[in-house]
This record gives sequence, C-alpha cells and structure tokens, in this order.
Amino acid sequence: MLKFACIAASALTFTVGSVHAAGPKAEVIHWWTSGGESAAVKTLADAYTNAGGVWVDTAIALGEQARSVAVNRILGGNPPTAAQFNTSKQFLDLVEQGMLNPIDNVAQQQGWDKLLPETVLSVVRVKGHYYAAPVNIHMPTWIWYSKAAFKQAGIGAEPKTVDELFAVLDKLRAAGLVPLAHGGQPWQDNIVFTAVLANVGGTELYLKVLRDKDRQAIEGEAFKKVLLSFKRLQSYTDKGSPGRNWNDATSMLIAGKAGVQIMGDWAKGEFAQAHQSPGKDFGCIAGFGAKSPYIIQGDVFVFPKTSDPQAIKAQQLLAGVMLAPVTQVAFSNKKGSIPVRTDVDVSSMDLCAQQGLAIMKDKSRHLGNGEIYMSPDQNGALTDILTAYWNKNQPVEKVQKDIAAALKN
Amino acid sequence: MADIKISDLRIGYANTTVIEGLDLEVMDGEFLVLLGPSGCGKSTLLHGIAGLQDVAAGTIAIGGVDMTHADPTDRNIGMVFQSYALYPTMSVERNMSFSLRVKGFSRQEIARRVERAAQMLQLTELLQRKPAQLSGGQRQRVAIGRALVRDAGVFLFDEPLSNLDAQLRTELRRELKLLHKRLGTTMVYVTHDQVEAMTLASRIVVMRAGHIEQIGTPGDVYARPNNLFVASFLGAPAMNMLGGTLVAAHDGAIALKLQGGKVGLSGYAFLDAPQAAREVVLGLRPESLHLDPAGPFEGTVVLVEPMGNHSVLSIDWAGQHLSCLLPGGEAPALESVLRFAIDTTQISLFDRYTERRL
Amino acid sequence: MTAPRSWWKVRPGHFSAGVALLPLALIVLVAYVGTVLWTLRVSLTNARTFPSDVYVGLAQYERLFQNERWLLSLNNLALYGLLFISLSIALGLLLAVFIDQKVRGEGLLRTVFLYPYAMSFVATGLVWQWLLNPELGLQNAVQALGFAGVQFDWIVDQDKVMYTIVLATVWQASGFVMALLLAGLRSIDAQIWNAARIDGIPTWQVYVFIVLPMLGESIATVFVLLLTATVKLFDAVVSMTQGGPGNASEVPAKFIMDHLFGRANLALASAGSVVLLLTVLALVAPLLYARSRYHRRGERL
Amino acid sequence: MSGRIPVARWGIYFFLLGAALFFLLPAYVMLVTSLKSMDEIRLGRIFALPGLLTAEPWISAWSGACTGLNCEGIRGGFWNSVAIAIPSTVLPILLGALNGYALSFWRPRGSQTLFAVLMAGAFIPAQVMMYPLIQILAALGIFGSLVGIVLVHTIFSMPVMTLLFRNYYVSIPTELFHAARIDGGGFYRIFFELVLPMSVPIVTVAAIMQITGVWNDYILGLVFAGREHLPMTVQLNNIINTTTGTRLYNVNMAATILTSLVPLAVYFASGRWFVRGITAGALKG
Repeated sequence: MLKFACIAASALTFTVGSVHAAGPKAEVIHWWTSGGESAAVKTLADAYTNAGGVWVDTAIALGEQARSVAVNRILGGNPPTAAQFNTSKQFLDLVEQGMLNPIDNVAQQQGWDKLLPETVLSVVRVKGHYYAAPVNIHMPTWIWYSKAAFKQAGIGAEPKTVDELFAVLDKLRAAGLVPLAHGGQPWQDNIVFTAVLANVGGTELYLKVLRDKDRQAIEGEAFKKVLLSFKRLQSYTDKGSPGRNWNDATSMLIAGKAGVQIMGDWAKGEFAQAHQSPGKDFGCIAGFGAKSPYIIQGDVFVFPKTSDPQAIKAQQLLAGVMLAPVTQVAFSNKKGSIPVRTDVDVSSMDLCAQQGLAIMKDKSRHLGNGEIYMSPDQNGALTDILTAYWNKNQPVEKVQKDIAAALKN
Repeated sequence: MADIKISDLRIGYANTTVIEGLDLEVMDGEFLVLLGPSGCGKSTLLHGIAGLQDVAAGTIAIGGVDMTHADPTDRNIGMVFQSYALYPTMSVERNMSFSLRVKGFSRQEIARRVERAAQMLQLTELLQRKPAQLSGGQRQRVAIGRALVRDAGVFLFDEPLSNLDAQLRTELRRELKLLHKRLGTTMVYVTHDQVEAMTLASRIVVMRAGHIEQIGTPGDVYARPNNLFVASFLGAPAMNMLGGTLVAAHDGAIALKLQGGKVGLSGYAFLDAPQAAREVVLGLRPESLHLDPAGPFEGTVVLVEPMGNHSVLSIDWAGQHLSCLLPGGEAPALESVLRFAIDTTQISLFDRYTERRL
Repeated sequence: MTAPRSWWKVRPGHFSAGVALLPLALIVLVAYVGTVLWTLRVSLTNARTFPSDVYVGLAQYERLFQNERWLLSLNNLALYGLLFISLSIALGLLLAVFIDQKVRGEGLLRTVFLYPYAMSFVATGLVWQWLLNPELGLQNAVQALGFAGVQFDWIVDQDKVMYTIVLATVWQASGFVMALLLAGLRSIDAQIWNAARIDGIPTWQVYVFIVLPMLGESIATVFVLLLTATVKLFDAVVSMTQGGPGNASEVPAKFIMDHLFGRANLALASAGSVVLLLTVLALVAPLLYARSRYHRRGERL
Repeated sequence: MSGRIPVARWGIYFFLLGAALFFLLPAYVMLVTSLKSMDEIRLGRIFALPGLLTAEPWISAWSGACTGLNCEGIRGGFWNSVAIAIPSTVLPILLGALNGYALSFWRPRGSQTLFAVLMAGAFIPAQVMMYPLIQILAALGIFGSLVGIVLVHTIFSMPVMTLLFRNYYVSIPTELFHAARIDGGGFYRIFFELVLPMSVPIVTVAAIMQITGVWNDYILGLVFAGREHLPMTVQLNNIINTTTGTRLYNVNMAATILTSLVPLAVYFASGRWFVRGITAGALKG
C-alpha cells in the first residue's frame, strides 16, 4: 500500500512540478500521426519552441480517439494544455460545460474578426468569446484526375461542368478504365455527397439543407436531383470499392488505372509520395463554374480550463503562435491544406493550394463543411442514410424523407 | 481413540431431507460398518460425522466432545475415500505428510510417522512416486496411510474398496482387518457390499432411506434380521422367503402352514406370543435346510451350481424354489428327488404386512 | 438437540473464503453493477458529450428502435454470433483433437494456429480486406490461374459481407479455442483410452460419446468467452469494412462506440448498451440457469 | 496397429496442413508486404514476392517512424508494455484462480449470485464502463498511473479469469478437497499447496489469454495509463491508423509483426505445459 501511495504521489509531483521548466510548457494532444502529418505538426512545435515554449507532444491516432482521450483527461482532472478538434461543433459541449479557457485577448490582439473567414469564426466564437485557435483550412471535395488515364481515354480538356464530368466518366469507362476511384467507407461517401450538393445543388440549396434543415428544400425537386446525381456517380465505381481506404483509391489514379477521385486536399500527400506533381501528372478541380463554393473544413486547438497561470500563459502563447502567418504557411505546406488567413505569402505553395487561396479571396464562395452546421449526431445520422443509399437500391423519395427526419431539430 | 455419539441427527439439502431423527452410538475401538443400498444415506451420515456435510439439527459428539459444527480437521478423524483422493501433484511421502506439515510437526516426528505407516502398508519403496505412477491397490494403501499418520481417534472409510478388482479387494479387506486389530482404533466404514460388512464389522448398521433398520454384530444381524429388508439384504445366496400362515397344532403349539407342508415352530423363539391365522413370511437361510433322507419334506433338484468346496442347489418344493447349501464336492443329479428337514431354531418369521420379525 | 448454527459462527475456512472473495465483490459492485446503473441513468437523460441531469424518459430508446442501422446491427449480431461461435468451436475442436493424435511438429502447428490470436485486427483486418477484395485478393488470384468462373466477392456484397467477418474472426479465435480444449483434453484420464481400446470402440465414437461430454466444462467456458467476444465485436468490422458496404455489416458495439465518441451522444449510446446487455442476458440467462440446475452437485464446503 | 491407421494418419496430416495453410495465408501477405517498397505495394499485387527486398520498413517501424514529434517507431513503448503486462497478467490470474477456487469448493453464502452478476458483467462493452471508471480512479488519485492501468486490466479481466478457473475446478473431484479439509488444510494452504499446482494447464491458457489481451490492449492503456506509461500499441496505432494521412502499408505490417512477437514467444514457450501427462491418471481413479 505504501508503494502505491508513493507512485501516486510521484505522479502528482510530476504534473505539478513539470511547470517550472524553461518556458511555458504545453502538452498538446493531436491526431497527426502519419508521416506527412508528423512533419506538419513539427512546424507548429518548432514555432512554439522558437517563441520560448516547451512543446510536449501527445499524438494519438484517429480524431475520435484523440478527442475522447482529451475529454477523458479533462474529466479525470489531468487535462492537456491544448487539444485538437475539427473546425466544427465537436467542442461546443465543452464550451457550454465551462471546460475550456477562452483566448479572447489573443483573438483581439490579432484581430480575428477581420482575419478569419466568417464560417470559421462562427465555430470558434461562442457568445462573444473565442475558444479555439484554427490552424488551417482543408477543402474536402477536390476533384482529382489522372492525366495518364485521361490521355488513354482520349480526353483532352478537364471538365468544366457537372455534365461534362459525367461525359468524362463515360469516356473513361469506354476506355476500360475505372471511371471513379472511390473508397466505399461512410465518410468518403459523405465527401462525394458534399461535392455533389455544392456543385449540382449550389450554395443556396446547400445552406438550406445542411444549415437551415429546411424540410421543404430537403423534400424538393432540386435536392432530389442532387441525390440522383450522387447515386449516379456510384455506377462509375468498380466492384472492389466497398471498404477501400482513400489512399488505395488514389493509388489507382497514380497507376493510371482510374480516372477521377473526389477527395480532400490531403490526397496531395499521396501523389507526392509517388513522386507525382500537380499540373503534370494529375489535375485538381475545386468545383465547377466561377461561383462554385469552396468547402471549409479544418483543424483547431482548444484550451482546457485550468487556473494554473503558467498553463494559461502557455495556452495564450500557443494560440498566438498558431495563427502567425509564417507558421500558417509552413504548416499548410506540409499538411496539404491552406492557411486559415488569406493575408499570407502564397508563393511557396503548390498549384492546387494557390488555386484554393484564390477562390478563398471571394467571401461569397466560402461554405462550411456539414459538421460546421450540424451537430456531430446529426452529421452522423445523415452519413448513415447517405451510405445506405449509395450502396442499396432505395427510392430517392424515401431517402429525402429519412434525411428530413434525421435533421429535424 | 474415541467413541462417537450421534443423537437426533437431521441432514438435508435444499428441499429434501436425507436423514431424519437418527441416533447412533459407536463404541471406542469398534469397527462399525454402515451397510445399505445406494441412496440409503450411509455416505451422507459418514460425511456428517466427518464434518464435510452441514448438519441441520441434532448433535454429533466424538470422544465426548460436541463436534456438531466443528471444522473437519478438528474432529480428530482420518478419512479414506472411494476414489482415493490422492493429491496428484504431491509424492506419496508428501501426500502422507501433508496433514502433519499443516499441523506443524517437527521434521523428525513427520519422518517417523510416515516411515511407520509406510512400513505397515508396504509403501516404503514407493514414497517418492507420484500417484499417477501407482496401481489402484497401491493408491488405496497410500490413502489409508494418509489417514494413519495422523494417529486419529476415529477412522472413516467411504467405500474404500469398491474401485478395486475382486482379488485386490479381498486382499486389502484382510489388511484392513489386521490393521484394526493392531491399532484398535474406532473405525466407521461405509459399504454396500455385505461380504465386506460381514467380514470386517464388529457391528453392522443396516440402513435404508435415511433410517437405521438394525444394529448388531454380523452374526446377530445375519441370524436374526429385524425385518424382511435386512433379511433379504444380507446373505449370499439370498435367504429363501416363503409365504405361509400360522396355525394352531393339535397339541396347542403353533405351527406354520406352507404350500409344501406344515412346519412345527417349537424351536423358534417368538418375540411376542404368536397368534394363529396370522399371515407370515418364513425366512430360511440356505444352510438351515438340511438334506435328510428321513426328513419330512420332499423336493426336486432343478439346478446345481458347484462352487468347489460346496454346491448350491435349487429345489422345487411344491412349486416354490428353495436354495440349499450342500457341503463337499458331490452333488445330486438334476431332477432327482430329495428329502429334507428344516432347522427351525435357525429360521426367521416376519409379519407379512408389517414385515417385522415375529 | 442444539440450536442451528448462528450466522456469526462461521468456520475459519469459510471466513477466509469470504474474505478472499471481497475484491471480487468490490469489483462486481462498484465496477459492474455501479456502471450498469450509471449507464441506465444516463440512458434516460439527454446527455451529449457529458452526463446530464435532464431526464427525457424513454425517448432515447424510442429513437433507438426507429433507427434502421441499430435494428440491422442486432440482426447482424445474431447471425454473426450463431456462425462465429459454432464454427470456432467446431474448428477449434477439430484442431485440438487432431493435434492430440501425437502428430509430428505439434509445437509448431500449435503456434501456427494460435498466432492470429496475437495479432491486433488493426493491421490484420486490412490484410483480410485485401484478401477478400475481388479486385486484389483471392478471387483475382484464382481467376488468374484460369478459373474465370470463380466468384468470391462476399466482402462487397450487402447480403454476404457478414460471412467475411465470420471468416476472419474464426481465423483469429479458433486457435485459442484449440488451446483451451487441448488443455481440457489433456486433463482427461489416459485410462479412458485404454478402456475404450479394450472395449473395441472406434476412436471417433470415443470422442463423440465419451470425450466430448467430459469436455463439457471446457466447451462451456469457450462458449461464454466466444459469446462475450461476439457482443464486443468491433475491431474486425472497423478494420475490414467500416460497417459497409453501406451499413450492411453494422454491429451494436460499433453503433454504441460511434455514438459514444464520434457523434457525442452519450445517452443514445447508453440506451444501446442497456438494450444490448438485456438482450444478451435474456438469451443467456435461461441457458446458464439450466446448466447450473443440471450441474448442481450438492452443497460443497 | 491395424492397416487402416496409416490412412487415418494421412487424413490427419492432410487436415492439419490444410488448416495451417489457411491460417498462414494472411501472415504470408503481411510478411511480403512488409518487405516491399511502397511503389511496389501500390501495384496491388498482394501475393507477389517482393521484387526488391527491403528491410527499410522494419527499421522504420522499430526505430524510425514518426508519429507526431516522436520519431522512434514502436520501440519507445516496449518497456512500458512490459511494465504493464507483467502485473496485469499475474494479478488477474492469481485473483481469478482464488475466486474460482472459493466459488467451486467453498461456496460461501451469496457467492453464486456474485458469480452470476459477474458473468452478466462480461457482456458490457468496456467503452461504456470507461466514463464512470475514470471518475472513480480520479477520485482514488490513480487515474493515469501504472497502478491505475493494472487495476483497470484486473477489473476487465475478472469475469473471464474467474470463469476459466471456476469451470476448471468444477471438474476436479470434490473428494480431493474433502481429503485436504480433513487433513487440516485451511483456505490458503489448500489453495497454494494443492489446487494451484494442479492448475498448470489452465494457468497456461489464462496466461496466454491475459498476456495477449493486455499486450494488444490499446484503448485502456491509452486512457488509463497516463502519458508516462503509454504501451507500445499506442505507437502501433499511431503508425497504422490515420484517416486523412498517408499510409505506409509496409511499415504498418512490420510494426504489427514486431508488436506481436512477445505474445508469439509466449505461445511457443507454453508448449511444454501442454505436454500430456501433467494430470493424466492422477485426478480420477
């Protein structure tokens, strides 16, 4: 028993005593564990170290896992200094339970209200206080295509409209290639849906359905068309699609076996691994038409409640560093995303990222990912319906009705 | 050494009572055998004495001390089980010394006692073996040795020989008897084998359905069974049972009228004064029927079973079959007609309805 | 005549036994009964990420039973459990019996059959996904050998995908079943075999009529272990199919986990756990009860 | 031996070899994948032998792969895993054996009910119990410590460990226990001197089970062990699991095989405890 007490005591002294290190010590929980992601998180850590802090890294694979560990640690009375969440309503409950420290003075100092896209602000700012530091913007619905496959199928130009996209897919099929490389996992089905909703339905319908949960819009003709287009895309996938990882689908593009994949900008990392570069080996299309929306998804850090002045100092410093322009660019270059602020030097970024940043300059084209408008629960319920529809033959009217029921507040 | 006194004992499981209102005294130094068919409660009673079975009511005193709820180990007993129950991971020596080690005896004392018991049971060569390396008879000897080393006041045996083959059984039976003679310790022995009971016991307790039917010396229980159950349970070949009626003879004495004739009962020691016309069952041990050319009865030999030193004859007597022991190697031919007499001093008479001895 | 033993006059051995079981009692009361009650309470509230004190009656249960995904997951679990348990026991038993025939290389074979048990499904699930994928795996390989007609695409088939989960988990579990049954087999008396040989009973009959009944306790243990594994089935599904195609391989534990973490719906997840627990107990309790009646061996000390 | 037996033996070997092939197929795929370069893996020929053998993935998996800032592969958590696995195997087995022994031989009042409730508890998904357990452990001051994780492993293994031993002991003849009672053995004396030595086969099985379970455990270690004691499976999962990051399948496979080496070694070493004759002929007649 004595021994137990000793161990418990030493654990205690560790957490208490750890603060008096060189600079403010920050333990950060995140889920960036793969090779490219590790390089990205290193830029954040380096920036923090340069600012005089000590970064203690706690990497835990998979977002759900990392977030639940953060929540558990908060509950167990041993919170980290900062924890990663998505740019979404995931941490709203934490805010409402008073478990996070606001970082208002950093936000005011840096002028977040002017700096950040409204879509991001709507998540970060709760009742006038700022609770999360956004680090990047991912765009989940890029349309990637293999130049080799296009060439083989005799496709000269990249598609400019949805109809052209379908024509391209038909041509790819005729050439004996897999038209649409898709990983049949629920979250990937959801990405394809989001892409179709944004490009076929348009910004207005997108917001009506996902943000306003407007029953009339959901059961209307326009949304029906969206769902039918979504389902039509399924017919362009191959038999091995269900269950496939996204990077295996990307590999099919890399090998020239498949033509098109709808996937987030992180897919660039997979192309880079295979020594392929944008514009030369593969192309990226953010959307169709001059007004096509740019879907915003991304990562933020929240700062669990603590009264320890050293820890609060670390949290403030961390938040400031994360939004510094240099950090933002360096981070996104490694991560494949784009900075959350548009006032940065983009010259070092790749073709697709520059294309994205150009679109982001137009505020009217900002549009949030589903998670920004829906609770995690609603988003999940929607995913369930979509993935069932994608895989089964269901009447589209039933799907509309199911979605309306799932999104009912 | 100790005696055992059991009074008004009740033992039961959840909803069933196995033993009810049982009284029994085991005298110091006696070899008491609990005999009865399976399910009669004899093992339960033994387990009750050992403390392996919870007692619902009544008392058990061993050596004059109330042990009703005492721990088995505090009862000053040793016990031998049917399946030997040797500790499989321990050598013979450690099997035998286990209880002594538990009690914290000195090493010399343990060695002395184990050696003595091993010698007594011819186990000295086997002390370092594991039970798996022993034959059945050796295992049972170890089990006995394990009880022996404790110098207990009472030894309990739970059908210890029934897992052995016939020859070994006879051999070990004799050893047990010699052991008892040598030690003089109180022993309680459960068996369903009447031969074991007869040969070993100072007294036999015949049990049925949780009750004691009769207690007595082997000779007593054999010769004067208390009731039909006891009569039929003991003896091989089994006792002949013939239905009949009591009648008053011309001289006023009581006689027994059977299918094959009338038997005078002048030699029979009635418990109560007999009444005529009573329906009875005659119990006739095969050896109480004597072949006698001058005998009053006549029957036909229908079967002969030669046993070497004697033969068992089946005789048809007016439609009833009687077994009869015939000493010597010679036996009469089949179908031959014989005359015989009945030794009425050796017979038993039971009421046909109460089945009790008259 | 003595008074019945008073409750405080417990024999020393029994007292020690009671004391020895105290840690167990504490674990059962606090960790198991406590958490079940806690879960039950939460399932009656509107809890999201954190427990809440706002009670909403049976609303979560209503929502649960209107959820097609949940209903499908229960169906899948029943089908899966039946196949997984029976096949694992059958294969495990065959392996144990055959390995018990004094074969050469027993140690190696035992390890070969056991190794899947040591592998976490995080990676082996992926391998199975590849093997079963019609474009990558076995179907492709066999067709390349010239058997063009061979079809093995269960993993992408809505109606057959559960069989692939069964296949992979049987692969993982049956080695352990073998080990447990082998331990059981080897505690059976060798004399049984001598007796049976003398009686001239064919080997297979000895196994079926004599050994199998003697393995009763071991098989019962295996059954319960496999049943708990069934109820907790999660890793294999996540790593092989992510519940797909569509929701076709959805299972309750995954549903609960999704709602517990990803979807921040503690209350619905709790309701799911309660229903799952009650369902399993309703199925298992009569079985266990019958067994305990059958096995009643009188009072032991 | 009669003439039919060789045929039967052929059948036995045929079956065992067939089964072994089935069992080894995934291992084969894992092994060849771990020896290929990613470029080769992208070709999607999972059965093909590596065109160019490379040990790079193995080195990376053991000591190089980055997971966040940490770039030391799975090596880092190895001793943590050992430190968790040993007490989390020994303690549950001892407790399980003691419980099984008390439950099947002594049966104190109420113990059978206790056992029934425990068995019901085996069907609760662990994740559901975590939330309240965190709060209990935090209240005890052992959340995020070695003691805490060992306690949690003990709690979660209790149903299965108790069941294993109880069912094993139920098949031991009662008379053996009775004999020991009369010989004066007390509760612990009978347990340590008689019952535990007879439990070798089941202790083997329990150890296989518990070591595998604890060694491969990820979620409990992640939540309850605390930053300083994270087991190597956390690193393993960090290497393998990612949603939007790139996947290095060769490193994943190598890391998986490396992680499982300890349980595999245990399986192989357990062989001698499976040899016939430990109890044969001793328990019964």
